[in-house]
Amino acid sequence: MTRAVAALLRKDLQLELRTRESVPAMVLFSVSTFVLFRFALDRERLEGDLAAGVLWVTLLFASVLGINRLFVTEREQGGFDAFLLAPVDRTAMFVAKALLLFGFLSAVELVAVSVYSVLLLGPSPFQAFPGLPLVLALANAGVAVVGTLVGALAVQTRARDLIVPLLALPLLLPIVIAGAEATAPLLAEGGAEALPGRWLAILGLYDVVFGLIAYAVFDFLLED
Amino acid sequence: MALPLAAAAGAYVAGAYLVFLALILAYVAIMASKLARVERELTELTEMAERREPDREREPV
Amino acid sequence: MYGRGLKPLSIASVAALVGAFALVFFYAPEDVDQGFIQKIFYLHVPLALVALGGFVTGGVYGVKHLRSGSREHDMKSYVAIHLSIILGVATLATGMIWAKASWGAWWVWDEPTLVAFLIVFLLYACYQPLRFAIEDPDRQMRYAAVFAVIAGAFVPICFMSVRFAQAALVHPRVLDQTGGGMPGSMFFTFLVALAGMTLLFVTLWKFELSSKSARMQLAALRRRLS
Amino acid sequence: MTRRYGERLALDGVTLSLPAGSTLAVLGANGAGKTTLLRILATLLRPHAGAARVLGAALPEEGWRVRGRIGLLAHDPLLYSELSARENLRFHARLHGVAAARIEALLEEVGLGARGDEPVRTLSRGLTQRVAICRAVLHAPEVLLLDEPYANLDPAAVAAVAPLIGRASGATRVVISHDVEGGLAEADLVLGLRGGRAEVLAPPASADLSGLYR
Repeated sequence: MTRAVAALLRKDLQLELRTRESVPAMVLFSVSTFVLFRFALDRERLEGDLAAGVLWVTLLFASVLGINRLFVTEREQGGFDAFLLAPVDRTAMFVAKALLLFGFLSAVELVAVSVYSVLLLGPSPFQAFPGLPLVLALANAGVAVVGTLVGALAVQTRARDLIVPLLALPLLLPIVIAGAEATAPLLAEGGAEALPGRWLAILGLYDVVFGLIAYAVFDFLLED
Repeated sequence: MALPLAAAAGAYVAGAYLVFLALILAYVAIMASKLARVERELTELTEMAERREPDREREPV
Repeated sequence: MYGRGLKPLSIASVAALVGAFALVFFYAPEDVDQGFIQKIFYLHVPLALVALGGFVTGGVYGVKHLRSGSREHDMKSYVAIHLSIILGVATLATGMIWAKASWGAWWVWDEPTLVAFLIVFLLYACYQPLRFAIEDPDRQMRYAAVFAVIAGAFVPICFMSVRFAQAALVHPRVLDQTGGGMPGSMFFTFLVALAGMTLLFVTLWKFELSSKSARMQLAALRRRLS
Repeated sequence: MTRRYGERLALDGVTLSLPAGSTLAVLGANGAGKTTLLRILATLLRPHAGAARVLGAALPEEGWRVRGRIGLLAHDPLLYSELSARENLRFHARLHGVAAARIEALLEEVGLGARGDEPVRTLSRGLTQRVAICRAVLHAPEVLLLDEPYANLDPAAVAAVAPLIGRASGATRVVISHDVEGGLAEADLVLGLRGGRAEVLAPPASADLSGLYR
């Protein structure tokens, strides 16, 4: 299983480095969304729950972009058949794609959050450490799991780039709620307040529940 | 928040129950139209069957 | 074959619903602080509960379809979700009317169950577009079942995270599903209303199933004859 | 085996058995069910009715057991156009657990040693077909499922790949081809499909293909 996951991941990273389709697009999208929010909210400096809200909404839509691109090469260049012909457990595709999306999201957040702190964030981002990376990591796991499911579900359909946001937005809402509620105190004006553990529990529960469900149903999305 | 007068309250409650009734009736109407389509198709099919093997009564005994 | 128990079932649901409405207006006492407006509770909450039950039933039949691959389970899952979406519309409509009546605004964000229900409704509204976006019938059934399972698991998580976000509850907990805070007579009326709504759901469910299977047999007959 | 697409029967009760090492030529007009049959045998499609056994494994339940021993060459080369031939083959080698040395040997054999590092999308259809053939036989499969293997190949290429996918390879082969003479010459058994049904199932000598392309 790990051999197949490694092979798939290496191939996908090679493809991404060569075509540079997903990560740059997600970063550029995030930055232009921040600029958009600057004018939409008519604020130059954000803090507290508004800052958290803007960050998490932007990351949500950026991940929808990533989810849309996740299975495109598999669908168009026979990647599914090539994979199904190999004597490997089909869940390897799910694990590989989820890890790939997790990696993309982390890379995008590395750039997007630093740009965000320069452009819009009032308080310095470093006050939010180490809480912020922890929340981001937990949220990325949830987005990776559900995103991979939604991506696989949508790629075989006709209106693919319509179905992904339609499904992903409601499904990822609990992550945005939990993410924003957990990040808000960290970005408070007078210095980071305590990280509410309750929201980390919600994120963790989300990851576990959807991880198990994805593990159980993903194979049905490949079967024919 | 000032609570609206009881009379207005009655209107809202009635409104809620009417919305529910309206939805159920709409659903029944849709199902009725589907039933009508089934009936139309069935008559078409009986005609087809008719052409295929005419009824025995018509054949001379 | 689905329409077998339909007649007694529809009689029972009519009796239960009419009985419930009678109880609501002539037996149950008015709520101490909400007054007459609270009567919407006996319609709104059973609608919401039965709709959610229908979504979860859709998920259960989704799992059964994934295991068995039978067209019948898919049909039952589809009809359950399809009906729950209709009841969902009724739930949201009555919820908004209730919000307007008691707080003066059509939509109120500080009622967690209503907000969570809206999110769940938005997700399930994609069920039909997803089905129509897939041509191959077998794949359509399988993907619809996978969706039903995912969405079924999403319902509790969504309610929990929205409820957590609503730490400070503004208005009385009369809306609470468990009905803990209600006097006996009101709770009894609520139970009758809930039973009536559930019976209505099962009746419509069997009704639509028999209608769909009739239409499928008709199409098969047409193919054989043409 | 039967497979339906909605109400249409893509494959309707095709029954055949192929002894190991022999070759079956599958002929028939477009849409006759040839590709459907091939995909079922490749464990990519589940038969809706009937049963299929490949290398002793019942499909679809035990499909995973024989997946590593079947080589499929379909219309679609199943290669990533942005990756080079070598990278594609390395990906498949890792997936199948095959040593990298075999890649170089295969690339030399089909005459692609020099152009192995250019992205596949820059290769001509003939060269892409050669890479696809390398992919199909990379894990030395015992069963070869070939969908018009010699399409887009010049005579020199056909000779070059013959030991890999021809009779010389010694594998059990199911070959779909429209070149009737070529197909019959190589076959031990001929299957003529029409509208999903097996119209002809006979050795090449006595196969009457008149009704097949009407």
